[in-house]
Amino acid sequence: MTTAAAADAEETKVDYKAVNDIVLRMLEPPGMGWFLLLLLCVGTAAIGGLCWLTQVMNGMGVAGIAHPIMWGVYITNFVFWVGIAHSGTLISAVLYLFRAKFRMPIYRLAEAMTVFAVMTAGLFPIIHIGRPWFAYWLMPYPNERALWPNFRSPLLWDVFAVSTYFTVSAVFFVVGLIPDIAAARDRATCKIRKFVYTLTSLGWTGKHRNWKHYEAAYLLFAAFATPLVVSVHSVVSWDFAMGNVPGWHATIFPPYFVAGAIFSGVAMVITLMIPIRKIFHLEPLVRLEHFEAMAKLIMLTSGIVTYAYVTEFYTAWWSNNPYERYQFWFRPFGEFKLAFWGMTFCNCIAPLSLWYKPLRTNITFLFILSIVINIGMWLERFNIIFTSLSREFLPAVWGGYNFSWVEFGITIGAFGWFGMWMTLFIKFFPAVAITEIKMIMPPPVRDENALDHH
Amino acid sequence: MSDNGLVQISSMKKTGEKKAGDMSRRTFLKVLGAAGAAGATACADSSKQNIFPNVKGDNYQVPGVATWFRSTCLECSANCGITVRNREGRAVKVEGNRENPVAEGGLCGLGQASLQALYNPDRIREPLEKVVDGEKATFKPITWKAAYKKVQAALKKADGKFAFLTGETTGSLDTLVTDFTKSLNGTRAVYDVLQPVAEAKASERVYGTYGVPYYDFEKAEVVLNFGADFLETWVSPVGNARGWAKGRKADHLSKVFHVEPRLSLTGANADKWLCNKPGSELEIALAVLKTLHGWGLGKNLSEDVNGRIAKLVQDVKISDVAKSSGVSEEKILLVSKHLKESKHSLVLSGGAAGRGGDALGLATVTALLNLVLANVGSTVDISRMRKPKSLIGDVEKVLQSLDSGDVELLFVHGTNPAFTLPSDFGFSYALSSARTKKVAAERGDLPLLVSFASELDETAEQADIILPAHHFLEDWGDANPLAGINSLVQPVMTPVFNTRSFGDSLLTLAGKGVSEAKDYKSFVQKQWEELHGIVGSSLTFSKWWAECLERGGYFKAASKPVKVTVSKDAYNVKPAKKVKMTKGAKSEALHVLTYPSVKTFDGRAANRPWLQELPDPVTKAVWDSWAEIHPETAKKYGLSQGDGVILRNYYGEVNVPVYVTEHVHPDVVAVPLGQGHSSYGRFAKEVAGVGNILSLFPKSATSAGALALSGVTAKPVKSRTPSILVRTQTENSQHDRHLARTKYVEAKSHGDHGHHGSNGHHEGGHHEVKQMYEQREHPLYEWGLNVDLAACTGCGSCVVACYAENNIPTVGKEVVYQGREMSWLRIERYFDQPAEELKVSFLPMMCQQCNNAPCEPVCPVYATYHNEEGLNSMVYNRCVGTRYCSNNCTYKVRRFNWYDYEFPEPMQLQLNPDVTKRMAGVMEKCTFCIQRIQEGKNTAKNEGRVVQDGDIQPACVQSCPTEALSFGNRNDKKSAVSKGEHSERAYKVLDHHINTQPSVVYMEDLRFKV
Amino acid sequence: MLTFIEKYKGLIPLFFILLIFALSFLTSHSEIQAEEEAKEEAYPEIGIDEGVWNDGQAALWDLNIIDHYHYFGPAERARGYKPAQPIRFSHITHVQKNKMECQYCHWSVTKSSYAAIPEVETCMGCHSYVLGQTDVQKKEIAKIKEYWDSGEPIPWSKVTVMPNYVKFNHERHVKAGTACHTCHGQIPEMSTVERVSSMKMGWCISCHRDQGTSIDCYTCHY
Amino acid sequence: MKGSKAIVGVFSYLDDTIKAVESAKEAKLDYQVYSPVPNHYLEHATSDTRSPVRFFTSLGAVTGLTGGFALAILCSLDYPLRVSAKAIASVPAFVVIGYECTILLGAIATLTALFHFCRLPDIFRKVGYDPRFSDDKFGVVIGCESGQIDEVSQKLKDAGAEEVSVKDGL
Repeated sequence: MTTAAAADAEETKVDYKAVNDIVLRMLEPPGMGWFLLLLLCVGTAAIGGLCWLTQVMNGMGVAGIAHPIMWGVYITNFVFWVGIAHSGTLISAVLYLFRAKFRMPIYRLAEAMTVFAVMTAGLFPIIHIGRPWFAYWLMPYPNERALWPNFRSPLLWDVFAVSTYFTVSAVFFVVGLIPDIAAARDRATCKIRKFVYTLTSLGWTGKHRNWKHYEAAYLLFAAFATPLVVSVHSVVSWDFAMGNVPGWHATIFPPYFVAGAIFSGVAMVITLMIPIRKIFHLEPLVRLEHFEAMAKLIMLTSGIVTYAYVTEFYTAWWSNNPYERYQFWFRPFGEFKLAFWGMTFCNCIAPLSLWYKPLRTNITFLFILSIVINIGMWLERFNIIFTSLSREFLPAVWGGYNFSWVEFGITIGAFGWFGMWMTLFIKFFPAVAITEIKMIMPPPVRDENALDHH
Repeated sequence: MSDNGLVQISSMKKTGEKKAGDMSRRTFLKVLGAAGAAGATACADSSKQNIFPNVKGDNYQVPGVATWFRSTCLECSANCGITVRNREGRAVKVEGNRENPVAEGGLCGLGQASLQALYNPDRIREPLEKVVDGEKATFKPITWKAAYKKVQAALKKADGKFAFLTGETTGSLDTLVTDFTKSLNGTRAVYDVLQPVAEAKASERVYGTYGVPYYDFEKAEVVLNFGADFLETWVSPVGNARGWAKGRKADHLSKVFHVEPRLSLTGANADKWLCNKPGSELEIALAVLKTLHGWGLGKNLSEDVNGRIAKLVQDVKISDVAKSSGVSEEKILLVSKHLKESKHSLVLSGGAAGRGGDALGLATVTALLNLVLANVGSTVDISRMRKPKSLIGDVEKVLQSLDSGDVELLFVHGTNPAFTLPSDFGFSYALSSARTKKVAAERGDLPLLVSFASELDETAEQADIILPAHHFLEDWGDANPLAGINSLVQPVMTPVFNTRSFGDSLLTLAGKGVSEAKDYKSFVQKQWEELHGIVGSSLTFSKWWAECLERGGYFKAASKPVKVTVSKDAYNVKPAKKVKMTKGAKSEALHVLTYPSVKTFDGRAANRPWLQELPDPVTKAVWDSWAEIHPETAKKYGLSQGDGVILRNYYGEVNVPVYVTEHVHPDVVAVPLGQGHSSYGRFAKEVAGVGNILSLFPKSATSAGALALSGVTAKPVKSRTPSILVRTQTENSQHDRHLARTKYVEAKSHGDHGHHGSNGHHEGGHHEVKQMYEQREHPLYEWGLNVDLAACTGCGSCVVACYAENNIPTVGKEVVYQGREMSWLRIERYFDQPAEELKVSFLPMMCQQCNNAPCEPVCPVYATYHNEEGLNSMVYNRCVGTRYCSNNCTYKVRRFNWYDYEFPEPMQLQLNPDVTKRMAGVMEKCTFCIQRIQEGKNTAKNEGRVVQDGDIQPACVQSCPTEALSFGNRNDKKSAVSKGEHSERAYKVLDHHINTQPSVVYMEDLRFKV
Repeated sequence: MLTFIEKYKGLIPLFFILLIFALSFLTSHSEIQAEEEAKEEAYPEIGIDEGVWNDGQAALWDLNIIDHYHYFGPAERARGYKPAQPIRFSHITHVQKNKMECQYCHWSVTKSSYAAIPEVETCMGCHSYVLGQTDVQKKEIAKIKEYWDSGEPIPWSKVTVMPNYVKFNHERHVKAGTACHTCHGQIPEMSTVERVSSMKMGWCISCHRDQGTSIDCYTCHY
Repeated sequence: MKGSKAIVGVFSYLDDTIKAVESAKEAKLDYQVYSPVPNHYLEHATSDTRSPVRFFTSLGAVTGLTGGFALAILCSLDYPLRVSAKAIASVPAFVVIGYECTILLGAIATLTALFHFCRLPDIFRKVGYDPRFSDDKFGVVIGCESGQIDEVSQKLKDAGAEEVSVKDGL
């Protein structure tokens, strides 16, 4: 889109009613395209499910992981999806606290992405473990074995962090949705829809006292979600940093992971937002300036991530630790060098293009770049997990890795699973925050100066 | 068998013979369920269970308590003593017998894997008869009675046209077979590829007595070895290794010079491996002899001998030898110098390198060297000889008779000529020709070949009737491998299948013609009654017999001095580089060298999954055969790792994967013996893709009358299909990480043991590191393991012991290729210097039971934690399988159950009921054999004391042929491990870098600096 | 409907709790199978679970809900498992009436981790002469003779089925003075042996804690 | 809401709405504003106190913090198993648990408080609510007795209500 077109969008006058019109139009009965998309997503998810079934029936052996690379695609996917989740919370909570107005039109989608990405991420530790039917042993509950989980394990921290993250972001998401569902309820003509929205909006009517509590609570949620988002990816990074594997054991991991998560998450938001904006004609609400703001966020986080990569190499060299040194020699020049250079290109070099404004404001370019970044971030996790594990302390047990079709199927299935929720969500609930957009709009007044008396 | 008279030795030290055979087969199988001892079935819940108590009581068997039986291993002709653990009527573990002097308690992998022959799913379960139905010949079960009747009929008709082909036999069985053959006017031949016939014959020439002397490795300060794989399969590998290790640990540090065109395990353990041109061993030996003789050694010998030796070596030019052998003049002189300066030395020849065309010549010069060095009587004991009977000439004679129709009935037991005889000998051809002749003589319905094999090997497949013999663990018998060693074989459990003792079968077939004995057991007893008379024991025979059973035999070294008489043949030695190949020899082709390995021996071990899965000590390959090719040669023939190579000569061709290594002479392609079975059970057949290397060998034998294993030539051609050699370790270098450390010892001359120079990496080795956390207190016991790298040969016996003790499944080639072998204990092998100054390090790596274990805090469910006794505990049933522990394990010793592994029936009977069989999805690792620790503590508690040093031995420690491993309580300052810990050689792997505080202490390897 | 739910929504959790209790009550009493036994021999005064450690319960919070494992797993692993035996051997007759010692039959209990079930030979030691008075007794004793003659072992049903990864050592417990009934209940009071304790890990642990004995995992799991 | 009747005024403009609220406040009448969006001015006009949700939040957060640490420490002490020479109750490791529990319980407490103070779910009591109030209209509902209907209606009309209707109050 050119700048002229952007200006056009700017000029389009949008009032309260128009917001409802534009957003709730998205909930109109779906066409064939939507059903095909849903079928595609459900189908892919089902393939993933079947692959998992195969794995449960036969044992973990059907996956490609093997001694010494005990963590593989599943944990890569876990970190990847948790990372995706992060930008949602960042956009909805952190930017809320910073009063960044550009968040308003995109935050609902970003937050839905968060919840669904955590739902996807949360599956992977269970898919990954050898005896998934005992996954509940990680929960501290009184049991007939008189045993408790080990609170010193980073994996248990993960259980707490991810479940807290899921709960809090789901609450934040749902609370934000309530007034919008009420709006949808009031517009709904279909009886079933009306009934469902009546229930799910919990009878929200926008009473002035409720708004007072609502705003107070919303601020508090945002205040909780902000440290949470930082802690969750830090905890995820500690899964690695707490290990003694050369290439894992680094203090830089938490900030590096958080930045990486935001980086990939923003890219994912762009990937999702561009087609949705196009399909549902949201241009008046989601404007070019919003994309540009996100592009700038990518520039920032890409810089942080690049810095972290360089620091890792520097630390390895400076530490004079032979294992670390070998590891960081191995990454760019060893067996998995393609992954390393792919990562470097996608995460460090490609985003540099955004310094050039015409590219930064080109929607097509942004869409392509966001996908490149997503690939790059997946490769980053691959690098951290696989490459480090393949070259550890004892040369006798250095090993390699082979993908298996089961892992591939489950990875694809995760995208299907995530896509399925997204597809369902955009047709059933307002995917753009009606209330919040209205909040940044000037309220309708009879007398422009009347409000100033108060 | 109605009377299996099991005699046990147990912790209660009961002796005597059990009266009635009260364990019927049914009860043995069902008694497994007794008191839930079926323990070893699965980790998973099995809900409804039944208990099957014995029908009749058994005074010696308490459910849940193991009984130990002593016996003798008959897997190879070394005949080490064994002790077999029996639980609820089934043999579950074979260990060495400390009281038997052959191996003094050590046991090799093959001996331990004898259980897998016993429980082999492909064993012949009942007598079989071949039924020819048109083109197809199948085996049909037949009753014992009918089978005997048929064979007896054939025996009656055979009338002297009878031959008996056996493996090496000693003791009563040898007597019985000889008597049996004699009674029928038949011929008897013995065939065993591995027998050191050349050495035995050379002894006859030089020392005057036929046989392989007993070599005392402990005493020898310098060992010059021409290719004898004395740490692997040669003569008595476990005994040799034990002696060698004692010499290594002693303060004179025996130095080993190994001359062989390839790096064998023995070569890898030598201080200096001299890579010679194939077939040049004799020249080198002569050069050394010349040097030593020139220096005036051997002056005490008679003038005649001296003169003849001088004559023998007069034409030898050391510089020429150096040129043609590839071993430099300085090295020859260096070796000679060390030999001269040592008080006791030892010169050996044998193995594959010693089985070229001039084997007898080499063995003779070797013997002369020993004579010149005055080793006879000190390190070479000619009063205790092993006398191999396996002469290829005898076998050829039998084959000729078969061919000509002079043999109409052939009995085969304990040998597999269809596989271990090169096809050029025409075993199958002779059989079919005999068969044709028999049909012509209208005796075609009578069996021609009667096999007593207990497994369907290549020879048994050609048999007309198979009378499956008991496995030696089910049978009575004895062995007399060398003078003074009379060891007993006794059944350690009721037979698994419907088989019969070989001796019983022979006695039944012979009727009363051979012996009065009613069965083989009484036959053996009769033989021992004679021995009893000779021994002159004060006990009555039955008491003495019981005592011998408890001890495992009667051992008394005969120490008669034997006079050395050198025959004139001894000086008739001419170097001949190659085996005479009757046809198609081409000079440009490579020398083929084939050698027995600890994994397969001559092929008899190919049906043992433990050994197939045991990584070859040097190449680390599993479930395969391979061709060792030098990089230059590989380049010349366009071969690389991952290719298959077809070795082709006139006699046949073999397709094997390529293993490119610098550690082989460029003129040589070395292939291990024993793979490529077309029969012999599922495990052997799994490696059927590669050919039997012996098919390249011609009929012509070595000068000693044994089969040649070296010197044949073949042309390598790259195979069209790639062939991946699965190896458990692909990285050869330590990358300067100082994992397996070596201390170099410089000894200047005799008496001066020199100063010990280490390679000097002691960072954090001894000084206490400041700890962030308060260290764990271990109030009573702190278990520790010491590994003396100076004694470790890397043979893998401990690995097999671990598989056997801990119910570790073997997973097969495919799964190992994926990196999913289950071995709890691996031996890391590093090549660190360039080939010229090669240092091979072996580093046994098991769970280090770290005090600061990185695996423990990362487990979210406490499936692994640190217990009060210093153990890094692993609780299988708590494990959910996050595998974080394995990632975090510095030593990568944790194994994950990727699948549920099945033990094919009846192999599940071997499972140790004291160890949980793990299910899919859980992690497992070395536990220091916690079941043994618990048992030891239990016994100690019953006796009201604490556990003492030596009470508990994990399986690996117990089995180690060289006693390189020791286990005990570090809190006990007097224990062996505590003492070892304070040795100046002690260090802990990687501890200086990551402060894991392992409980396993290694002691630096000791090497003589050449 | 909605108003109804609206009104009583607070009661929903209560309903589920009640449901679980009702289920536990119903199923625990559905396994009554001992009409014949009741006819033959009445239970004496003391209950079969008298003296059982912690009443056979795993832990304090174990309000028979978690412990009744058989809602989620096999009945063989739960209290009250009482399988039918091939021979209706009665401990009441043997131990209570005829005052036999436990170790007369379960002889290996002080020698091994396993408490042996007696050989058929042991049964025949008496039952060659003792042939029974009532018809039922005669019938059952005749069965032993049949097994003896055929040389077949008696396929007793295992009452205390433990997973294979649990290594329990009878010898150590008996030598430490643990009474049989601590785990097995008042066997002399049982005509058909029944599992009276949960034998869950928490149950073992609670006693080990009480006695100050090892609660190291390696004590039982390896 | 006090009173048997409820008078509903529908407004298009925010300033009108505020006027209506102020007149209701003046008359000491019980009122209820429905708005599609929270608004600072409206809030200022209607509210007197700050929302008490924050007290619940801090209560939840403190409970979470102590509970998280207590859970981790007590569970570790209940079955003490040493891992890698680390202390049984190794507080640094438990910071994560305490931290996450703080947030979890804080958020849940906030949600509970929100539902409590907003009387949610509140599906069936919507006196005077009009679907347009979630769209672009503002609504002011004033509770009164039957006698005051006209007076109150007039007040709303004066403030600028586009529509005024009378509903039965609760």
